[in-house]
Amino acid sequence: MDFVSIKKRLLKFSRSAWTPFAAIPIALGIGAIVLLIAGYNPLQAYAAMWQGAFKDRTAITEVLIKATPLIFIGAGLAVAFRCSIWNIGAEGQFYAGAVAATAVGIYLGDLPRFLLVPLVLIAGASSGALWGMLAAFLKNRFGANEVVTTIMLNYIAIFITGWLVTGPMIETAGLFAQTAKISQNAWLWRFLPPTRLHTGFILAVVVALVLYIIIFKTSLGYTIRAVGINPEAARYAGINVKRKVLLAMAISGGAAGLGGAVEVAAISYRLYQLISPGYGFDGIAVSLLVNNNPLGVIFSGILFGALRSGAEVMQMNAKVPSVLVFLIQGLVVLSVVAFGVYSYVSKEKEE
Amino acid sequence: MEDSMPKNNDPQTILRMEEIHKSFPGGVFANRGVNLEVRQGEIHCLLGENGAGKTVLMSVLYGLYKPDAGSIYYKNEKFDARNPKDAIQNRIGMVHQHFMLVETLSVAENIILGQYKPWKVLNNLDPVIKKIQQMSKDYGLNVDPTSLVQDLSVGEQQRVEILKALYHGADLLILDEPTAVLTPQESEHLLDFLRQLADKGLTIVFITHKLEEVMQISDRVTILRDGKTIATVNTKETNPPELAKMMVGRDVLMDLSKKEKQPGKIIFSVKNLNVKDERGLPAVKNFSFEVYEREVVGIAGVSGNGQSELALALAGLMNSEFDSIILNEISITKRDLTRLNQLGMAHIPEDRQKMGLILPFSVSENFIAETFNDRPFSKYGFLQFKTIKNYSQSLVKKFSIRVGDVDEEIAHLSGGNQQKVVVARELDRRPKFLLVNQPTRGIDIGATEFVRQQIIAERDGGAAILLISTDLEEIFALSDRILVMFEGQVMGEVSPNPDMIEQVGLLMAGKTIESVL
Amino acid sequence: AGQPAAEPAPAGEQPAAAFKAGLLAPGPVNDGGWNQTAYEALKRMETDLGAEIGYVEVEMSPAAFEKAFRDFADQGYQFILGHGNEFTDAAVAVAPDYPNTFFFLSSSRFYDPSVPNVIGLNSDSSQPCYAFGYIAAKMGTGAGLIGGMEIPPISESFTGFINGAHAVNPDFPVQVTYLGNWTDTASAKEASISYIDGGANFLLGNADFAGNGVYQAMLEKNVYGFGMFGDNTEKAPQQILANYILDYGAGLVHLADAVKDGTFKPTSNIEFGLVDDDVIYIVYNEGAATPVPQELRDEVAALYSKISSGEIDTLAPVE
Amino acid sequence: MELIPSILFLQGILAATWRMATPILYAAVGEVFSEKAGVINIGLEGVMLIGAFSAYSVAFESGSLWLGLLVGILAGILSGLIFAFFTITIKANQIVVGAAFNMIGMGITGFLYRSMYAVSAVPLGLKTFQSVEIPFLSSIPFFGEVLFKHNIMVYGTLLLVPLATFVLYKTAFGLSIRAVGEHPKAADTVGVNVVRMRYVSVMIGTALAAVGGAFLVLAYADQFVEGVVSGRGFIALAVVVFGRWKPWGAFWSSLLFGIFYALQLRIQTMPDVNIPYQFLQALPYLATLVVLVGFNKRRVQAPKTLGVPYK
Ligand SMILES: Nc1ncnc2c1ncn2[C@@H]1O[C@H](COP(=O)(O)OP(=O)(O)OP(=O)(O)O)[C@@H](O)[C@H]1O
Ligand SMILES: Nc1ncnc2c1ncn2[C@@H]1O[C@H](COP(=O)(O)OP(=O)(O)OP(=O)(O)O)[C@@H](O)[C@H]1O
Ligand SMILES: [Mg+2]
Ligand SMILES: [Mg+2]
Repeated sequence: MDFVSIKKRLLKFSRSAWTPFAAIPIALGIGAIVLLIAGYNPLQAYAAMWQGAFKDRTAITEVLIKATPLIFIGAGLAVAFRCSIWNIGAEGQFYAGAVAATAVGIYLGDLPRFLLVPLVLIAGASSGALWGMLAAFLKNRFGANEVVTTIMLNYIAIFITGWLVTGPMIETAGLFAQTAKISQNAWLWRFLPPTRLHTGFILAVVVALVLYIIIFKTSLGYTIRAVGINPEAARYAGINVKRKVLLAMAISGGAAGLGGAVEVAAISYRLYQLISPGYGFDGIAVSLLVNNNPLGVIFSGILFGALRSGAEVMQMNAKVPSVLVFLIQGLVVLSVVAFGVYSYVSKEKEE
Repeated sequence: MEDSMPKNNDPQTILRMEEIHKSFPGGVFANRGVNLEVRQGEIHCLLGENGAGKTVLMSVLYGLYKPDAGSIYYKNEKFDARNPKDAIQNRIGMVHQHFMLVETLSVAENIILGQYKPWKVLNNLDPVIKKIQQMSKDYGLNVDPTSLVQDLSVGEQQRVEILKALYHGADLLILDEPTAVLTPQESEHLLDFLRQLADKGLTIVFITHKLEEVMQISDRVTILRDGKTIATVNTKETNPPELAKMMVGRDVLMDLSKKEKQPGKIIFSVKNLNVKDERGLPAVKNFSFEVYEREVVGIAGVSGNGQSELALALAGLMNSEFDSIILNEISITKRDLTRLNQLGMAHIPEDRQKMGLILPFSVSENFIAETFNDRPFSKYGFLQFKTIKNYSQSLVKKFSIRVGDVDEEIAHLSGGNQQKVVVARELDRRPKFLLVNQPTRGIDIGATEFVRQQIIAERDGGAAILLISTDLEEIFALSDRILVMFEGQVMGEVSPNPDMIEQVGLLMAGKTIESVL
Repeated sequence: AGQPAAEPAPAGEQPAAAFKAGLLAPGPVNDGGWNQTAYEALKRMETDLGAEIGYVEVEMSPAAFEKAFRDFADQGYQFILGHGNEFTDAAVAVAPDYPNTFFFLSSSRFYDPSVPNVIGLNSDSSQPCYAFGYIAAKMGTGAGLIGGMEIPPISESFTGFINGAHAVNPDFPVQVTYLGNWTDTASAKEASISYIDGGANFLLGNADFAGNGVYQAMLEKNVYGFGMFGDNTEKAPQQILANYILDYGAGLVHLADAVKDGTFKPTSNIEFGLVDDDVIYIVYNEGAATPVPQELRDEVAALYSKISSGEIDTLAPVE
Repeated sequence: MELIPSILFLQGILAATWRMATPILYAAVGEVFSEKAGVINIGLEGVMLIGAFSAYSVAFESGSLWLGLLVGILAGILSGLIFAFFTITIKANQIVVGAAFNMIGMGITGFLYRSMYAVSAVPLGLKTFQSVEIPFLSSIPFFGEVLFKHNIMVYGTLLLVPLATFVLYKTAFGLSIRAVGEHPKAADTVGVNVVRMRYVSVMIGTALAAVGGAFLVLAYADQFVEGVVSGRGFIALAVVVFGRWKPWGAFWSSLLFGIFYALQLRIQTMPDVNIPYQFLQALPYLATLVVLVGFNKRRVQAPKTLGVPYK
């Protein structure tokens, strides 16, 4: 590959990756108007938000920690969406992963670390993958629309988790609706003490990278994209469409499940009823924001992590309700969309 | 020749389009100063290669596109349709190249769509249905207004389109390649019908690639090339070679030189193939045939008689039952069907956009649609972009496909060039057995000529070829033997002797071979 | 109109470093229930102690908890309340880094001498609810208990209620419904109606926001009920017989005062019960259509001392 | 179980079924319009929240439920306008915009609720729409309770569904909507304004979603709380598919959902049932899955251009 084409590619990539960032000011601007109307000082609010996300090394690592589950989920969803499967079920798949990881982390707790950590992660990934494949199976076998089935499976996964932590898996003391802590041998390494930054974040980045390569550089990814664009043509080309649907959902669910496992093994160390505050739904936006590009997901995941992280400090110090962050997230998505269309139009004109 | 165009306010002139310019974002100049003059009551053919700008010109007239420049006079007044509604209200009807029918609605619903204010209650469609039935009788169109469009054959849908235009009230009727999807009989019928309409005073603009049709039906012809008017001529004063030359800008070889058939061994044979269509009804019944080395077997038939199902079944894309299928002395089982590709079969599908191509993919990604998993295009599961690009560039050159860069999205190519990509990809695999379905449907003569030459070259190179086409001219031009298909069955075999055309037509209509010969 | 943006806490005669108290709430602080209780307690520290206060409705993910604790502690907060047992792990992880900060945990019985600055605070809702159950069984035909999710502060209050009711009549019909969330007022109301259809005429909701649906059902179907965690009389003025007031503020202000003065030296976790009659108490609604009769109030008062002395175990396992 | 209690049990469930189905049904019928025209709006949950909040705050401030409902509808229409602008005019991916709407709905209603109804304010309850007992009919045993003792917004669904069916299948407008979702170009060529049809359909969809949200605060519980919609927007999406993109289909599917929801709440009230409550709660969702799979033999296709921008 010659230098010019490398440069062109880099330019193209950075353009697509930075679009969300370019759109942030618009979203913040609209947010500021809402803040003003409600009687807050937007500058103060945003200053607090910035502080919360970036004031020092710890704050930044916390952003990365928050971004971790979003990157896992978003990168997986990018694969499903590329295959034109509208997986709204990452939330449930995340739960499935967290549950399996916890079970392994507790019940196989005596295993040595070098065995247990991989086992926990594999358990999470495969459990999430299975939960995702269930929807794919229903789609393939019965033609059941995945938007519906994945929504239903979300609820079911959450209820099963609720049952497990109030029933069979409740901690031995039996006091609270939570499981016992997983064995220390299952904990992921926090490599930058005293911060909590853990290997799970690295893993998320690696997963995003690998999924990027799979989607855009391998023949497997070629088939997944082909199925997503034109299943008829893909079938004609000898691609087994149903198998790809199953595979894409397995990858998507697997990544979400891995996210759940990492959340347990690196952060919470045990399972609660509500282990996810809606990561699965945020993940949809995280992926679509960067046009379902798994590499871009790293950026958009961090963006959302920073917004969330900052919002809490904004509430602490500027007394602005943190729910506002949902509004800002939504506005970011809309302005990215508008921005994307704008830059597309201007690009067309250039040519 | 442009000088010969009648000047202003000729009472005979119903439509005049002057210096029409229309471009699209991305630098496509579809119309670059087109002039067209149509006289009251004539049948006026518009002729031109793919992408010459015919459809765009008519779309401008019909209010679908706004021209960049130019003026239109219709019935001696400046005319400027902002949308199709304007056109319809001014009694312009258009039958579009791709059917504009909503399949899930009934015929009557399609016909009245857009005719009323939104709040109009359509509780009782009986009067509409009656009127359609009456019209359908008057025009001899035989259309049932209550059936759903999705249950109609292509020919019937075509009639619905025409009826729709007439129902809306048309003084000027535009038909964009209406015969591209019709059988010879249907085409014949349509042409007769249009003649009758014209005799009643209707003005018709007729777009086609088929020169015989032009000669047969039109009063005058306007030829477009590259978005410009080349000429308008009286049909009586011209001939097909001249028309072809004006279209393409060079002489066109109209007949194919084909070497004598040199029969070899059997390459492909099928015994008692049965296929059910999507609704579960038998579409192909006990179909048996064999194709020899260096031979083209043509399957003629009216569309909808099981040809699509036959092709899909053989390509392993549709479930089927059979006693035996043998390719190159290998007996194929049901499971193997999907692997036929690897065993030496190539398939040019009937609908390139639906099956042959993945539209948002690039040209080069489309070239590897079937071989993406094989070396050298893929190593250890990784695509080898450099190899793929080189390979694509060589194919583009070899098959003279007009495209700037092989990384360009294939959607940006013209229909003819898209078809060339499919043909190039399939032929480059040097297939033992080539299954070709409607290879030249809707592409211009230049491209048609090229594709047909390639098929013949492949035959001469030793391949066995099964050609399915509803275009009898094509069947006769290419085939060494002809099988006629009717309602899923073989009605008989005939040789491609031009004297046999009538018999083939009768077989296609369901007559038995005994009664025909 | 919104609250004024962050203004410095009324400094007054505060010492150089203002006393700061922070709250991690697991849900919106205006929920009219659990979270609001804590928020009001925080406000009390502001008014009574001149504390500088801050709160955060923390994202319900364990990842967020530790960060929120640290954000407060880093800013010099000496008193931080994690309002729920789910904050325990995070508090324990953070506490050793901030020896001068006290981390309090609601609905927790945590005490561990090795992390002496993490203290569980349990306000025993089962005790007032025991009294409610007792009243219901005396006055009613059956009771329905509607909870958000099955977590100890909820289930313990229900256990108390059932024990109280069964103390009067072991066959008194009383059942528990969980909604599975804290927001679905409509389902809460529908669950209440189910109980009423089934013959119950007492309702108790413990579901934060969703609890509003239970009050709504009392009002509409005219059945008895109780208010939880505060004075909810206005939501069903004729129907609510009594409110359980959790004046968390009263309890916390004490503690905070001690923390502020540096005199807080805990040796165990802290339990609030009926015995702390400024923190947990019951207020009868005199305006109810059928107020609780005086004899019954006397009986209930008698229960208080038995509960406080431990003679009655309000948390005894049900069946 | 004895006969009488079991009839009462059934009666209670059936009466609750319709109530529980109502908010979902409003949203689902609206979404039928939107999807028929080719636009899928997964932001229903957010729009319902916006409808609920604006209806509540106006009803609360003005004291008029009807005014609240009206403003709720207007807010829904405005949301639809914005949604349509992004998905139809800008041609953005409909799923992205829908996801954004869910966030915006959650954020803006939560934020405004905090700002406007600060902690420990005055009583925030409304006087909700009361049950209207239909004379005579409401005293029929069993059926009276099940069918004739509901509030006006529940009865409204009886008007809504036939009306929606009529509009979709018996008017030129409905014909255009159906055409626009199947084959917009065809509609375009006969003079149907595709963009306008899609805008209107989307706005009908969001207006009705807002009604569904408003129902929760004006006619069920008596005040807005954050997240009050509690997933009903997502259920409505499922109901549309399940009801095969038809108003009556949506009607029966939401009733089916309602009945399982009512059933699980009732079973929880029953003594001697020791099923973990989470399983009962999963019942409606499981049932939807099972029915979807079991009864989906005759596949009904979604509108052909669902999710695809025109041109
Ligand atoms: N909507 C469009 N956007 C961009 N380019 C277009 C569009 N429609 C047509 N074109 C381009 O305009 C040119 C003329 O197209 P047009 O459809 O008029 O050709 P045509 O003469 O009808 O060809 P054919 O015989 O294949 O139907 C082509 O190059 C085509 O690619
Ligand atoms: N919006 C568009 N942008 C770019 N290219 C377009 C656009 N719309 C149409 N085209 C291209 O314009 C060409 C003209 O369209 P048209 O349908 O007339 O194709 P065609 O050349 O006539 O082929 P066919 O014979 O298959 O109809 C096609 O190649 C199509 O891919
Ligand atoms: Mg054309
Ligand atoms: Mg064409």
